[in-house]
Amino acid sequence: MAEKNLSSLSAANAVRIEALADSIGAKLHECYQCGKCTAGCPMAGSMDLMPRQVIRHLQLGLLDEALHSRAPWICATCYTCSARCPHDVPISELMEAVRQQAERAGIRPIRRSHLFTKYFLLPLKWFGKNHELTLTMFYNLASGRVLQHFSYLPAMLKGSKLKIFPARVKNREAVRRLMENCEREAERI
Amino acid sequence: MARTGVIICHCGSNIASVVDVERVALAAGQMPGVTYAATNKYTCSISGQDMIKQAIAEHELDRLVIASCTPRMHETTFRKMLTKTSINPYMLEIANIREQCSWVHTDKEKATEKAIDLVHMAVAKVLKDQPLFTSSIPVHKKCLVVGGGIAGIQAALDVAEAGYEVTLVEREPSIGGKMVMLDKTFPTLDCSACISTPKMAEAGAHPNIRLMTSCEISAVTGYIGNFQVTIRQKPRYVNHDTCTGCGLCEEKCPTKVTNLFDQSLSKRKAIYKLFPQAVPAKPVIDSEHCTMLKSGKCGLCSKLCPLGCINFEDQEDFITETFGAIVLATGYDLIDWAKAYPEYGGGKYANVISGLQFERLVNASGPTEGHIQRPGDGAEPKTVVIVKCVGSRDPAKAKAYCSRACCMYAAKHAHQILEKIEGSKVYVFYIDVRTPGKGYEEFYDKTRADGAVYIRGRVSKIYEEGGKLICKGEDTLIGKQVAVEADMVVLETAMEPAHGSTETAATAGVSADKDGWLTEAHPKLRPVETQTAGVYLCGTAQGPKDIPDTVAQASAAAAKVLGLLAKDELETSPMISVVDAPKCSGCGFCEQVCPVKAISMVDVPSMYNGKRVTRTVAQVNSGLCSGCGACSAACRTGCIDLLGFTNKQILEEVDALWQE
Amino acid sequence: MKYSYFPGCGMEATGIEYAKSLAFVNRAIGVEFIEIDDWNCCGATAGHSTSHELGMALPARNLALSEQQRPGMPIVVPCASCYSRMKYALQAAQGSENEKLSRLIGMPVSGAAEIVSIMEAYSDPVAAEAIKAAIKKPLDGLKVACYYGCLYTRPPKVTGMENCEDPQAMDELVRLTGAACVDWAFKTECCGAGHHVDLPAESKPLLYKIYKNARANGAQAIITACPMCMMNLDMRQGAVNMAYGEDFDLPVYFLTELLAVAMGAGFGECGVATHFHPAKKLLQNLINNKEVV
Amino acid sequence: MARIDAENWEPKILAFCCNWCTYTGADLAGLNRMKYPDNIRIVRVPCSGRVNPQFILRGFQKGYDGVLVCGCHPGDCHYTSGNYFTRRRFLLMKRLLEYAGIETGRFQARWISGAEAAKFRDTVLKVTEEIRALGPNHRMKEADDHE
Repeated sequence: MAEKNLSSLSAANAVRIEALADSIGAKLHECYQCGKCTAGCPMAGSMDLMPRQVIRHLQLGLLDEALHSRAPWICATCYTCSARCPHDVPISELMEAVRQQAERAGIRPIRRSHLFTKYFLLPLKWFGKNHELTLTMFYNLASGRVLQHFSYLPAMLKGSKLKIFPARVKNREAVRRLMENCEREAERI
Repeated sequence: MARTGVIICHCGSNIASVVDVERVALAAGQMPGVTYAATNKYTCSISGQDMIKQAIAEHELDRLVIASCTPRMHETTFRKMLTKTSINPYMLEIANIREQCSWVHTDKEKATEKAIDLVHMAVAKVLKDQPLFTSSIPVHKKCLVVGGGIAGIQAALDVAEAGYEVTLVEREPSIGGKMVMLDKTFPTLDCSACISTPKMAEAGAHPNIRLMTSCEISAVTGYIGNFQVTIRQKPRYVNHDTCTGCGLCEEKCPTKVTNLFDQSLSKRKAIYKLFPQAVPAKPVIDSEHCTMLKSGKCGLCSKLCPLGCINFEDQEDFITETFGAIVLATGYDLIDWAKAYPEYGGGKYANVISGLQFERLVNASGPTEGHIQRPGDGAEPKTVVIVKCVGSRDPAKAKAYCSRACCMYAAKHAHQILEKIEGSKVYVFYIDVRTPGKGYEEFYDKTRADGAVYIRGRVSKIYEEGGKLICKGEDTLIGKQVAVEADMVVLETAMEPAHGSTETAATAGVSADKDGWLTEAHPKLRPVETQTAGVYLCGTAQGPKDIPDTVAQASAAAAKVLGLLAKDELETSPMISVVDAPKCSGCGFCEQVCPVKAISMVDVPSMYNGKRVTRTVAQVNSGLCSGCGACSAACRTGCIDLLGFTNKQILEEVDALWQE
Repeated sequence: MKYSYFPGCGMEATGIEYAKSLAFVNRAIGVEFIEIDDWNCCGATAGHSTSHELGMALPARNLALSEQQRPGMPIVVPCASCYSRMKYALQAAQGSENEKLSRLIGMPVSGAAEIVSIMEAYSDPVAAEAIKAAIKKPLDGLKVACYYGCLYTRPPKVTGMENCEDPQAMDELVRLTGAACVDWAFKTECCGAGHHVDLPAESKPLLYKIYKNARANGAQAIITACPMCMMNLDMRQGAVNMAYGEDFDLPVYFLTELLAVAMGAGFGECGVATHFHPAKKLLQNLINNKEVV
Repeated sequence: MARIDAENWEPKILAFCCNWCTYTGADLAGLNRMKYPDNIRIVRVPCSGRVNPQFILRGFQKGYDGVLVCGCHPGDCHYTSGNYFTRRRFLLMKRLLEYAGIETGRFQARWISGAEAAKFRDTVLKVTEEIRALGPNHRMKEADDHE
């Protein structure tokens, strides 16, 4: 593994990390690396960097390593880490912020997670509400897992748990505008 | 013929329910030398004691055996009781038939037999007892404090304030020690000089304190309450009685010398005050560098001094005084890291400095007037690396122990750099961060908030490349190698005992551990006492510590001194070793094994074949002997014995048993 | 009691049993939930993992609508995920982000209304008293594990939960039915519902551990108050049994289903009949046995 | 004291216990009402370093079947260094006894602190059994005038 020259990191890097932390009110220096976040994380077993290490990379200015990590994508945002942190570092929120930044930079260490989010928001933008059938269809096709969850279909239909036709918001225009506003706002940062 | 009285205690039913006390008394009555034997329900009670007193008078007893609970319980009670009778308090033996018999055995027959045996042993021993008398030694109400750092100053002030005379000996030309070199103190960041110089001045002006600077102790004899101490006054070449400290000599002196007070970061003159606020505020001449003293040329100071205080003929002087108590506050030095760490440049990079050098750099009265500048070129460093545990926790290269104060002053250094140099970056390489003190963890938190980047891992190598100091380490938290290009590196080096401190302590009979830190009498319960009664220690002489702990320990030592000086006389135990001088061969084994240095070999006049000769024999200092008996067991001629536990007494005990 | 009601998308689909049973209970105890007109999806995890703004703005629009339609009325949110998003949005609206939020959603939002969960709404003393009074078929003899999951409890700074490691509100409501609640260690552990589509393999161990602890502590069933948790715990129990070679048989009930059954609702009426993991038999046996005795 | 014959033979053990640790530990065993065999007789000494080799030899001479020397744990000596001398002396003593043909098991040293009542009890139990196994000490005992 290549040595990390901490002195050669660009100032822009530090600014980006600071902005990232500031956006959720996190103070990175407050983390003293006790590891309690990792210890309680239900998903840590599947992560490449432990939650603690994601923060550590940010503390050191190693933003690229954090952005390329799978960990923020695997994070289930269960907030166990945040709730137990002795220094009140919002770790879950930090993971999310890293994931958002990676997403904007086109870095998608777990494509399926990216697709899920993408196709979750698709019916939302169209109808103002979630529509599981739309989501599942698009997701299954894009991820190549065409038959995922297929076996549950009969039971779902029987219990009318799956709507063939999506529920819609009356003022769909308002929701679409809202979502576009948010996209613009996020890009500004 | 001895007239022994034997009392068998029932201790209610504690003894009597298991041991047939009447049978024991009956058996005791038959033992040789026993005049009187009886039982008593509660021997330690007032009525029990009265009964004994009565028996002593009635039967003209001259010694006593009490079979009861452990002697650790009531030996003192019964000895006290005997002072009111015709029997010497030391003509008493106690047979432990409760804790070591009735309470641990259930078979009544066997327990009774054992009790008879134990009484038999005590009777055999008491027959060899001799009257012993406590003696008292006067206490000389004066205290010597060795070392004029903050520990010594604090101890001296506390003792002086209580009304006793103190002599404060310091080998440097001024008191103040390491604390006056420091800039600010953690975690409160108050200025070190601002809080220590008033204490120095107070010590300098206190009517009960006699300051002896440029002095060292060269010999200590005597014992608690009566130490004769020889103090060597090094030549100062300046008459401090007449000198006003005007400073003209220092100003005009043409010889410039490396200033060690500034950690070699500046120059001073050959006639100099240690630092501006020195106490006493008078100069001395550095004989190693003064051209007049070296080659007889110059003498400018002498010509200029308006009061004629310069005396190039000054000689060292020895002063002997008596003190009742001694406090050792000899302090610490920093290790010579350059020798131990060639991988950090071994001293060849001017911009790799020690923590104490940094203190001088950041100190407003230091060589740069408080501007943090690289010693190499005077430039302001923008990126600074601080390396902790340099020499500490490193048994392979230097010291195995933790130096305790470094974590905190490293945080302070980081804070000061970030505060004073705008846009600066500070990286602190550490192994652990230890902040056990009031407000310490909070200070560490604040330093990280200031922007200090803490990296867990030791620096492996520091080298210069392109004007930068490249520091290579691992961030063990992410498991990757890291490198920082620094403008300056501060090494937080380990403390070690001040040079010469173990020798000084040995002079006073105090030992040191393998690292040279002075050994306290007990690590938990007697932290400021030493194995030599009347000698106390405090501050970093005992081990690495920070200022609050040092000052607390100094006051603790002072409290111990005051407890001693408040007494007019000390009673000494009579159960000490005695030498049968005519039998002594002078081999000196006893002297080697004595843990308190109470035995010395002395020459005595003697006659051999009608001729006058001088013989070397052992002599016991009754003020020092603690009565362990190691000497007696080591003596090959059997001439040294322990009163109260003589060879004869113990052998009688051994012989007494299981005799038909 | 009247509440402004944000059902969330789940209540119209996979959480249909929740909606049915909730309606039954509300009728029985005289509590009224008035649906926010024209509400939209809160965005769930996808919203806030896309951007902070989207995560806040989607639920904020619902807040604003409720404020407009029924000013000051507390808003009840039956889904944990929606509840969390609404609480986040509420905090943002009350703080420095108010102006930004109003701009993003194109209408004013003040953050004046309270957000409550079903547990909070039913724990209200009047409601709790009414529930007690409405119990017709007590469920004593049943031992259940109350599962709160993540988002009702954490982060406590947002949820306001006092004891986020061992919450009690659901347990107390369940005890009103006569059922016993086991003390177990996984009541607030994550079930991984958010990843059940994209990372099903990675989130399977989470479910396994929850079932295992519930069973080890003697639970016969798991109670939840969240349609996301329900779907995950109920739908995937079979898959977990297959993957781990286990035979977990832990029917999962919505809190409202349990209340409704205890109040005499029919299994079809309140939704118990249409679970993935058979849920009817346990309750049916319990009630039948009692009637025999 | 009952006459000792081969059948009723009970080992006789002499113990030198330092005043600061083992003697205190033995007292604590009593205070805690622990039970141990009555074969032991304790001689109190200020320090295990006080125990002269002569005392041990005299014990065997007088017919003791075993001798035990007990003191503070190394490093805990009330007088700093006394028990270090004991330790060294103990090794020499063992060799001397071996040379004299005495089973070395008859002479033992133990470090027992003032808090280790249970260790004291266990030591007495164990040592008593070990000496019992070795049988009576005939070798070094002075010739009995009575027989």
